[in-house]
This record gives sequence, C-alpha cells and structure tokens, in this order.
Amino acid sequence: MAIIIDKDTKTIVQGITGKNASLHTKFMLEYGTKIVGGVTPGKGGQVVEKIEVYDTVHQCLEVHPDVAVSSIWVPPRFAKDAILEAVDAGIKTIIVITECIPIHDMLYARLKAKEKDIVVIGGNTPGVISPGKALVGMLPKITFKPGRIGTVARSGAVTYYLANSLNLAGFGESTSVGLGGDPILGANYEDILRLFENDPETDAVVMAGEIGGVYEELAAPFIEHMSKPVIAFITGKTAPQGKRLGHAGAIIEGNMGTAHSKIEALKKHGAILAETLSEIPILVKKALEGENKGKKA
Amino acid sequence: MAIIIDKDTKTIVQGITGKNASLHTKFMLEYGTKIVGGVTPGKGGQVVEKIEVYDTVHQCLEVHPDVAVSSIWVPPRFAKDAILEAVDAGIKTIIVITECIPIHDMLYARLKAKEKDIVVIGGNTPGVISPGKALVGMLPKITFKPGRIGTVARSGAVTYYLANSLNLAGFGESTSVGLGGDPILGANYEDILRLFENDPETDAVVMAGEIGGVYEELAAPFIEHMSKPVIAFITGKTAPQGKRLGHAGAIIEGNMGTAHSKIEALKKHGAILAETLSEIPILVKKALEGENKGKKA
Amino acid sequence: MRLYEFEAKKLFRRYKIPVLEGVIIDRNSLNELEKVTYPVVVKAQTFLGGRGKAGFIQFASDKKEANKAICSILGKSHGPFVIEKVLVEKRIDIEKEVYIAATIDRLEHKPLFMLSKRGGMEIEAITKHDPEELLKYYFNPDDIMPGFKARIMAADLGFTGNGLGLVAGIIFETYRLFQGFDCKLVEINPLALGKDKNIYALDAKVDLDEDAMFRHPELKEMGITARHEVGELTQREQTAKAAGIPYVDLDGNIGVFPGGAGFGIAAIDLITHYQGKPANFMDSGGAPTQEKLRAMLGLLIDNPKVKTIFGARFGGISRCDDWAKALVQYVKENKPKKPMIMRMAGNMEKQGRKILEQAKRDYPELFKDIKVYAVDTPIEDVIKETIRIEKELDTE
Amino acid sequence: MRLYEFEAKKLFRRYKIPVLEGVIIDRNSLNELEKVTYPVVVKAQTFLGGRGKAGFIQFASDKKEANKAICSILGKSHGPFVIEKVLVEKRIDIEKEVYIAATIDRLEHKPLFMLSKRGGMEIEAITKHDPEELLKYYFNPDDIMPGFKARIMAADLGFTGNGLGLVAGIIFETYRLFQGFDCKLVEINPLALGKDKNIYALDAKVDLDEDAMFRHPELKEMGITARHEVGELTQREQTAKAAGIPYVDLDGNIGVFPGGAGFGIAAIDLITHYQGKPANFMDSGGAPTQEKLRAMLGLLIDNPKVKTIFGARFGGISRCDDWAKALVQYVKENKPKKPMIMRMAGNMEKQGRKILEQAKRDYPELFKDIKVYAVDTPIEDVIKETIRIEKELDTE
Repeated sequence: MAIIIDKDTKTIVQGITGKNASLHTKFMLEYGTKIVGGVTPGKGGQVVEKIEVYDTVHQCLEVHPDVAVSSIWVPPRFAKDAILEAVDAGIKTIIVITECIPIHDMLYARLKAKEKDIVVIGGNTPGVISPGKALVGMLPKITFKPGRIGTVARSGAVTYYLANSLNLAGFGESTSVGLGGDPILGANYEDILRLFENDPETDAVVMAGEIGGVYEELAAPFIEHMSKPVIAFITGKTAPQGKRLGHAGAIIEGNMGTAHSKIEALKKHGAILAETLSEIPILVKKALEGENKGKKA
Repeated sequence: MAIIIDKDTKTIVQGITGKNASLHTKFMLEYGTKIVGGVTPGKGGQVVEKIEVYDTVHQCLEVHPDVAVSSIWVPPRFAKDAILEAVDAGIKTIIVITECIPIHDMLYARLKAKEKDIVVIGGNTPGVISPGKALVGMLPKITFKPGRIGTVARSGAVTYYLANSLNLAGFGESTSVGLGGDPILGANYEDILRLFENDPETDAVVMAGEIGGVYEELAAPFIEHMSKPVIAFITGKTAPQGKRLGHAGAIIEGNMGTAHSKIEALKKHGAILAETLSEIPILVKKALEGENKGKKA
Repeated sequence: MRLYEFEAKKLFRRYKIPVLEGVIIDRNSLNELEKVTYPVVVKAQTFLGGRGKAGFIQFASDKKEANKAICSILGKSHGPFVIEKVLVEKRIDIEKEVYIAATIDRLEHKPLFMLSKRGGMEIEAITKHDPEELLKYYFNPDDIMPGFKARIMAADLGFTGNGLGLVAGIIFETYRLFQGFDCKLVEINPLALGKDKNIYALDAKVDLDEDAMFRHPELKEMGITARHEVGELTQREQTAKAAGIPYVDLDGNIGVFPGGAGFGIAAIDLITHYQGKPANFMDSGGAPTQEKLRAMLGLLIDNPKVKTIFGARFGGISRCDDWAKALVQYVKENKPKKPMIMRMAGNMEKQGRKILEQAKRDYPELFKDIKVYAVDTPIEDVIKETIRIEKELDTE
Repeated sequence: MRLYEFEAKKLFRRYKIPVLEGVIIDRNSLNELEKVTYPVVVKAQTFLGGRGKAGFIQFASDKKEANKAICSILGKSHGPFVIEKVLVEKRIDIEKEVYIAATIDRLEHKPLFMLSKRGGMEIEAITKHDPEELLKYYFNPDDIMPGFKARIMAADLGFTGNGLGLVAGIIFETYRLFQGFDCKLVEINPLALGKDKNIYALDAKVDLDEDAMFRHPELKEMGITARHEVGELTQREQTAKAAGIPYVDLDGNIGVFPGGAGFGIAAIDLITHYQGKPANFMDSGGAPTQEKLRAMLGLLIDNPKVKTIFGARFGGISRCDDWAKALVQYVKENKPKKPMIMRMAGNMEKQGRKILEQAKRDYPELFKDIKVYAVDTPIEDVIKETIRIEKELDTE
C-alpha cells in the first residue's frame, strides 16, 4: 500500500468539466487511476472521458460510497465550497489542484477538514503520484518511476526535477507528493514525512523546500524522530529577501522564512542537505548504504 | 445542598450598575446570597451596595476564581454577549433576568453554553430561590418558605403564587425555579425536573406551564421515569388560540402548544393535574401520603 | 411580526429572490391597474393562509375582470381581518411547484430549512398525511449556509441543469434573509418553475422577531412598521396599543388588573373556574411605570361593561410601592365608583402598604370600596370575593 | 497587496476606526496645504517601516515649515521606493501609545490578534527583547470577534472607563476590517490616547490578500488598485508587469525562461552554483497562454545584457505542445540570434517534440542555435551547457 493513493483507491474529480480537469482526467485514467465519478453543479448527467458527472458530491457518493480521494479543480473562488462539500461528504483525502485560493477561505476549509481528520493536500498542488499505481493531479507521468524513495516538495516543477534526478541515477519513487504553492496549505512537510516514516515501501525521503513561509522549519524537529534518512534541497539561496510590512510578521515568525533559516533548521535536526539536484541521488545512495537507517522493509 | 444555588454559592451580577440590578443586588444581599462582584464595562472600580464592580467577567474571576453563578441584567441587545462572556469565563450556571432577547441571539448563546455543559436559566426568568439559603433574581422573598417541595414555572407571578399557595397550606420550597418567559429558553422543565429528582432535599415537584411553546410536552415523558410525584398546573385553558402563519410551525410542532395538548401529555406520563392554585397543596399532600414516592430523603 | 405578502416581497427583492412584477392596490389607487400587463392574479393581502380556498386569490385576463376581482375582495373580512389591499401580479404558466421554508425548530433549538417536492396547495395534505415527504436540514445558529448545502437541497428538490443553480441561489438567499432580518419564518409556497424556465417565489410569508427589530431600522425605510396581527381592534384595544399595553377585550364584567402576562392568563382561567366572567386580558410587562399602571386602570374603569375590578400585584421586578402610588394617584384624580378587590405582595410591600394606609386615612370616602389584601390571603379567595361582590351588584 | 497609509486610512474610515483629519499631497497638489490647521505631521507615503528614523516623518507648526518638510521628503528614495506623496495630518498631544494588530499566524493556521501596552517606537525593542510582553489572542477562521473579547483586550491594554469602550470598539472594528477585506495584516501602531481623551489610529498598515481581490470591487471605487510593491521598476519590469508576468531583472547575462516560480528560483540558485550569472527571475504561472510565453521570450531576447537563454519546461498543467508552438512561432516571427539551450519534458511532450522537429526541418537556419533536450538529460547538464556556451561567446 503506497501512501495517499494506490492502484485501487477510488477517486473523484470536482470540477471535471473544466478544460484542464477534463484533459488531466484523461491522463489520470490512462495512468490507471480509479476515477469513478466527476462533479460539476448543473452538469449532472453529462459524461467526461466515459466518467459520469454528478451535480453534487453527495449524489456521486450515493452511487460510489467507497470514494477515498477527491481532487479539486474548480476556479479559486469556488474552492472553499468545493473542499467543504468533500469534507461534508466524508471523503478522507482531498487533493486541491486549484491555485490562488483566498487565504481566509483556505484557513477555514482546512480547519473544518482537520476537525474531521481529513487530509487536505494543496492548494496549488501538482498532485500526488505513486508511480506505476496511480496519479491524482497533473504531474507528468514520464518523470516518475516506481521505486522506494518518497519525495515531498512545494513547487510542481521542483517535484518533477527531484524525481527526474533520482530516476536518472537509477532510483524510483514510492510516492511523490506536491504540497502546493499557495501561502496556506492543507498538509505540511511533517504530515507527509510521518506517512513515509510509517510506509514499508519507502526507504528514504527527499524533501525540497524554498524561500518563504515556515513549513520547512516547522517540520525539522520531526526529522530527528525518523528512522529513515531525509535528504533536503532548499532553493532561494540567491533570491533577494523581501521586507515585511509592519511588526506582526516578525513577532510571530521571528527569523523563519529565509533559505538560510530553513537550511539551518533542517541540518540541526538531522536532515542531509543537497546543494544541487544532481547531488540528491548521490546523497540518497550514501545514506542508504552508509547508515543502517530505512532498512525495515 | 439545594439545587442550582445554596447558601455558599458565590455569584456575580452582570449589569450591576443598572437601576433594577442594583436594587435587586441589595435585596439579594439582604437575603444572604453570596454576591462577590458585579460587572459593567467601563464602570470598573465603582462600588454598588459595597460590591466591587469590574469591567469584565474575567477581571472579576481573577479576584474571585470560585464564582459558580452569574445573573444577567443587561439590556436585551447586550444579553447574547453577556451570556457568551460568562460562558467563556467558565461560570457553570447563568441566570438570565433580561427579557425580550432576540431569538437568534438566544439560540446561539444557549448552544455555546451547552457545548461547555453550562446551565442557562431564562431569559426573562424571575430567578431562582432556595428559601432561607439564597436568592438570585428578583423573586419576592416574602413568598417563599424553606421546605421540601420543588417548583418550576415559566411565568414569574405564577412562580410566586405557586409558592404562596404551598406556604399557606404549610408546605415550603426546597428550590423554586423560574424558567423564564422568553420564547427560547436555556433550561427547560426536564432539566429542572432531573435536578429535583436527584435532590435529596426535595420530596415532590410542582410544575406550572402555560399555553404556547412546546416545553411542557417535551418534558412529559421524563416524568414517567421519576420516583417523586409531579403536580402540574397549566394555564391558558380559556385563552383564545392564535393561528399560525404558514405551514412550517404545524410541520414541526404538530398539535403542541395548546393548554389541552400540554395537559394531555402530562397526564399521559403520570403527572397529577391541578385545576386551581388552591388545589395544588391538597394534591401534593395526597401524593406524599398516598403513594410511597419521594420518601428517599 | 408577520408581514403582508407585498412587504415580504420587498425583502425578497433586496436579496434578489425572484418575484413577479406587481402593483399594490387599495381603494384609493385603483388607477395603478394601468401599469399591469394581463393576464394577472389578484391576491388579497392578509395575515392568514387559505386565501385561495376563501376566494381571495382570483385570476383576470383583462382590466375589466381585474377591476371586478378587486372590488369583490377589498373590504371583505378574512377571519378577523378586513382586507384593505390587493397585490396584482403578472400571471405565468407553471411547470412545477415546490415548497421551501426557513424557520426555527423550538424542539431542537436550531434553525431548520425544509423542502417539499410537492408545493402549492398540496402542502396541506403533505403536512397532515405524509410529513415524511418533507425534507429537513438543520443548521447551527449563526452558521452561514454553505453553497454546497444549497445545491444539495436544490438537487433534493429534483432540479438539474440551469435550474439547479437558480434554486440553490434562492435557497442560499432565503437563508441569508432569514438570518439577516432575524426571522422566525421565511416560507415560499409555491416556489415555481415557470414554463419560461425561470424560477419565481409566487407567495411570500415572513414572520420577524419583534424583539430584534432594534437591529433593523431599514425596515422602517422600506415602509414596514409594527402592526397588530390578531385582527381588527376594538376602540379600547386601540387605546391600549397606543399606550403600549397588551390588552384584549373579552366578554365578561370583571376587569382584570394583573401583573405579567403569565398570571394574566392564569387569572382568566381562575375567574372562569369560579364562575366569574373576565372582561379582559392585560399584561403590565416587567416593572411598569406609574403612568402605565394608571392607564391600565383607566381602561377598566372607562369600560361600562366592567362592574368590579380584580387586581393583583406580586412585586418582583415590579415594585409594590410603585403600584400603590399609581393606584392612589389614579383614585384621587378619577374618583372611580367601581369596587376594586385586590391583593398586593412582594418586593417593597411594606412601603406600598404604608402609602395605601395613608391614602385610606386621607380619603376614606374614595377608598371605601377598595380592598387590598396581603400575602396571607390566598389569591383565589380574592377572586372569589370579587365574584361575590360582582354577583351582589348584579342582583341589586 | 500592501496599502499606503492614506489608503489604509480610507478603509479605517469605512469601519469608523478614528483617524486624524489630513490631506494627501504630491508635487501637483501643494495648494492642498491651505486646508490644514497647524501644528501638523508630514508623513512620507511608502511601503517600508522605519519612516521616523529615516527622517520621513516631520513636524511643522506653520505653513512655511510644512512646505519645507514636504519639499525635503518628496522625490527622496526610501529603500527601493521613490516617495511621491506625503500625508499631512493634524498633530495632537499624546498621553499613551499602544500597539494592536490583526494578522494570520501561519504556524498555527489561525487568525491572531496582538496587543502591546507599549506601542509606537518601542514596539521594535519589544519584538526583539521582550516578545512575552506581546499579548496574543487566537481566533478560529470565520469566527466573528465577540464584543466581550474586544473588551477583555481593551482592559488588557490598561484602558478603563470611557476609553475601555472606545478601544474595545476599535479592536472589534479592526477585526471586522481584517475579515471583511481579506486582510493578511491590519496593524495600528500607535493607537494613541490623546490628551483630549479621544483615541486615534495614528498610523495604519494594511496588507490585503491579492488572491481575494475579486471579492472587493469596492476597493477600485475607493481608488485603491493593484500595485508593484518591491520598489521602482526597471523599464523591462514594467513591460513584464503590463503583460502579467512576474519578472525581476538581475545582474547577469543568462536569460532564464523557466516554468513556474518554484523552479524559477531553483534555476537561479543552480546557475549561480555552476558559476553562471542569471539575468532575471521569471514565472510563467500555471498553464500560460502561447501569447504569454512569447512575451516571456521577448523580454529576454530584447535585453541586450542577455547573451544566451536557458529554458525549461516540465509539462504538468502547462502543456509541452503549447510551449513548443509558442517557441516556434516566436522564432519564426522574430528570428532571434541568441543561442537557446532548453529542455522540455512532461505532459504532451510527444506532440511538442513533433512540432519542434517539423520547425527544425522547415527552418533549419533559424533553429540552428536552439537545442531542446529531453527528459533523459539532467537539467543541470542543460544549465552547465548554457553556461559553457555563454562563456564561449564571452571570450569570442
């Protein structure tokens, strides 16, 4: 069982009749993802790529009660409501492709999901792939190969390059997770690291972070408690640092948010830092050989 | 230990600087009620009847952390906020004297209280008295005498006449509770019947109800499970029945709300019905002598 | 506070709940008929349901018919109400009628949205015989209705395609209106799908929370003001209303001067029980002013049907001394001739009794037929005494 | 989206958060000074803090002084910003200054209200040395702030009597503004108690959520529109902004034509790591149009500093075929002379590669310096190749 999605995981597509959503529904189906229904209000009864469209998530679940994952592709102004609909329907994992979701909307939606122990990934995530098994989102399948390395990153393209770099060196991925690029995210690094730590099909984890936000720093302490090696790659070292408006940000976040602060926090708690993409598979190899970590499976 | 308030129960008065509140603070203190503080925003530092006034409930509770009861005397538009303030401060019983609280306000405030297992009595309650021990509200002390009969009613004056009728026949009250006259109430008959049932100082309960609302009908089934006799007095038998607007009311409440429906429901579940006030003590006496109910204490 | 259909529809327009074009017409504005396009529906404006069955909803296909319909309705009585206004609306062809309502479930203490796939006249049958056909959706107080819930409801009503979004929007806005104006009820029956594929709220029932009116000054701007909802008022009831006193004329001869509404109701029951005939219901409200108390007494003294007066004051938030002062002042000024049998007990009783005793000493003649018992006389003895005196007067 | 103080204060007025009278003055509106009553404070309008220390807040007791102050501020640079406007406000005598702010705690994922009893200039010292002096109050998203919480906060700030209600009201309204306009930050520092016993928001910092602007058309009505916040723009940055492309000029000579922002940042790091010099940062956004892609290329080709171009497209939501079409179209139309070293992989790659191969066959001359590697070439080899070519050109 891969984390989050596996070959038998039943999924639905909210906003399936949109241009991107219908194209990627095709790709996902081709990859083998078990899409059982789509939802677009007012378009119930239509068919997209042979998949039945419903007016509401609830109607879809009446026919397919065992849906475990929904992906959300609706325009940003409808994202909050679409997430709440999936939460209300009790779908246990919600993967939010939609980008630029208003911050207050996302804070509310993620809280409602947390209250019901529902995992929300994104917004603005490229998606999640368990290579050779299933793909939810718009990750390009060509980049990913089955294997035993878990990856987690915020940026879509960086997710692809991570996997690409691993693949070129002969590794493959157990699951690759895009956390998403929006300022407020559902799941964060720690949530995904925890899943990989407990996943018998994962030997090591590569995490990529970037300047801005606090998610990398927040996850760092958990790495100490992991039995598996974590190789980290942080970008934005050469980017100019923006200035904060007012004092509130500094009060809450202190010195977090720079590439430097992230690298320091990760190093301090035992992550192995990579300088370049090509260095990543080298460090993974070393970690798996040199140390006795991650040999459980 | 009397129910709700006893001689050592520490209470506060929200809205203490108002005309009615300050007068009745005097009466309550004279009766022996342990009032330890008052609250009126912006009037912190003043003194009413030798009682210190605070700006917020929280400030008062910093000085008197063991407050168990608050009574609310603020104008109706501030009642919701005052109740929420007491709830937030964790006061376990809130007695709402204020009348004409907007329905939506009260629905919200009572839900927030319920979530924290806080008892709200009222709004528009005359208060609660455990004769000879303590009085919270504006019940006239002369009407009540210590004894072993619990009373519960919606209307203030009916509460007084119940007790008066009992007293003239030689009975007294363990506690008399006014549920309040507002359309939405915090505690209802069942809540109070339950307290009396578990109260070793109460032998029998007199409940008075009136036309309108559904609280009497809702409480009726509980009476079956009580070991103590319940004597009920329902008014409004001769009042003309109003007509409902629309169908929603009939759908939800069916035929509840008339004096007849209340009397039928109460009879059905074992309450003893009194026709007049003077009949009440006669029926109480009979019930206590004739049956072996309520002899626990 | 119940609204007339045309008033409720003003609120609907504010929330973009679609209603038909229409004009409101009374005796003085029959010329408004010039503005309408036929066919039309002529609807009596009244607070009661069952207008259709009573003949108060009529169709007209031209001006002549409309005029006839209006004249056959205006001035008629519907229950206790005299119909003063009709609403004349465009008539449309209907494909489907459903029922929606937002209200408060007092059993659950929660806001509730209700739907029925069968609306219009059928709702009555459903209420009585198939209540399980009604769909219920509970909300937590203060929770906003999520958009998806509105869509679920629209789907549950059987709408699809374009209609799904339209009806979901109406459900959403109906709930916003319900919350935004502190409503006890917003009922749309029927909500109709026209043959033109548009959706219309054909009727509108709104009941506002009187106690929340302070929050909605905009109602006044919209011409919606407080009203008496129980039918035509007697002269005395109008006087009472102007003085802010809840008062209802009954058929008897014993004037009832009670404290709050709760004992007001009990007193009528008890007087009836002891074979007396109460002349009125009245409510002093909490802590009435002396002015109000005097006005209350005036209503009874000035009523020629009233022979004796039964009074009761149990001072809680109301004070006995205020009550006594008002009584004395009234008697001094108006020198009433009717016997008053009363009882006074409770807060500030001692002070009140002093005032009464002083007055009895100063004006023995004025107070000779006024008895004010104390807490040790059962209230029912006072009632029986009142009835006895009334019967004596009756046989004189 | 950060607002200027004078814009933020427009929002404050909307929520009745008290601010001082003032006028906004630029080079063309010095005559506005006629409207003010002295003494005044002259404040540069800029997006950065630390205005006081930088001399951009000046006092003036008459028109002459005010003129002098304004002239000494307008046109000056504050960090990357050129000061174009000043706000001239009445000066008041201050008894006490506090700090209040509503913001989002991204660690806790919750809205947060913060207070400090010591406001104004002292807040910096508190932030650094006594952060425990800051009081924090968390809220659940979408929860309205209860009135009593606002009063607790006002009391915690040390206000009593009349001031308690005033400050509680300001806290309440600040939070309403924070929620109502989708703010990331509303900071008032200082919130001042004047010697006149009134309370004033002397400064105003508001940061809006760009992604929620669709909900707030009223901002435009208030004259508040989108702006670039990172300082004065270069000519090219202005062109990019007009085309909706996030773009920053850097100091190097390798043009970077990446996909999204995430890899854009990584690319700059990697070029720097391999001793190359990136000429820019750029972000295509998700699923860019062909038009946008061509505009992106144009920004690099037209930049004389750029010698070679590094490009990367990993098709996710963006499609390789769209990317290839845009590239071919641009090259055909503009016949660029600069070498382009690129890599294309991902969704619709096969289709994209076909388009490129066809173009190479049709226009071999135009495409001779354009290499587009595939997924089997590590991206860093493409970067290294770009740097190698750039170095060759450099030494020619």
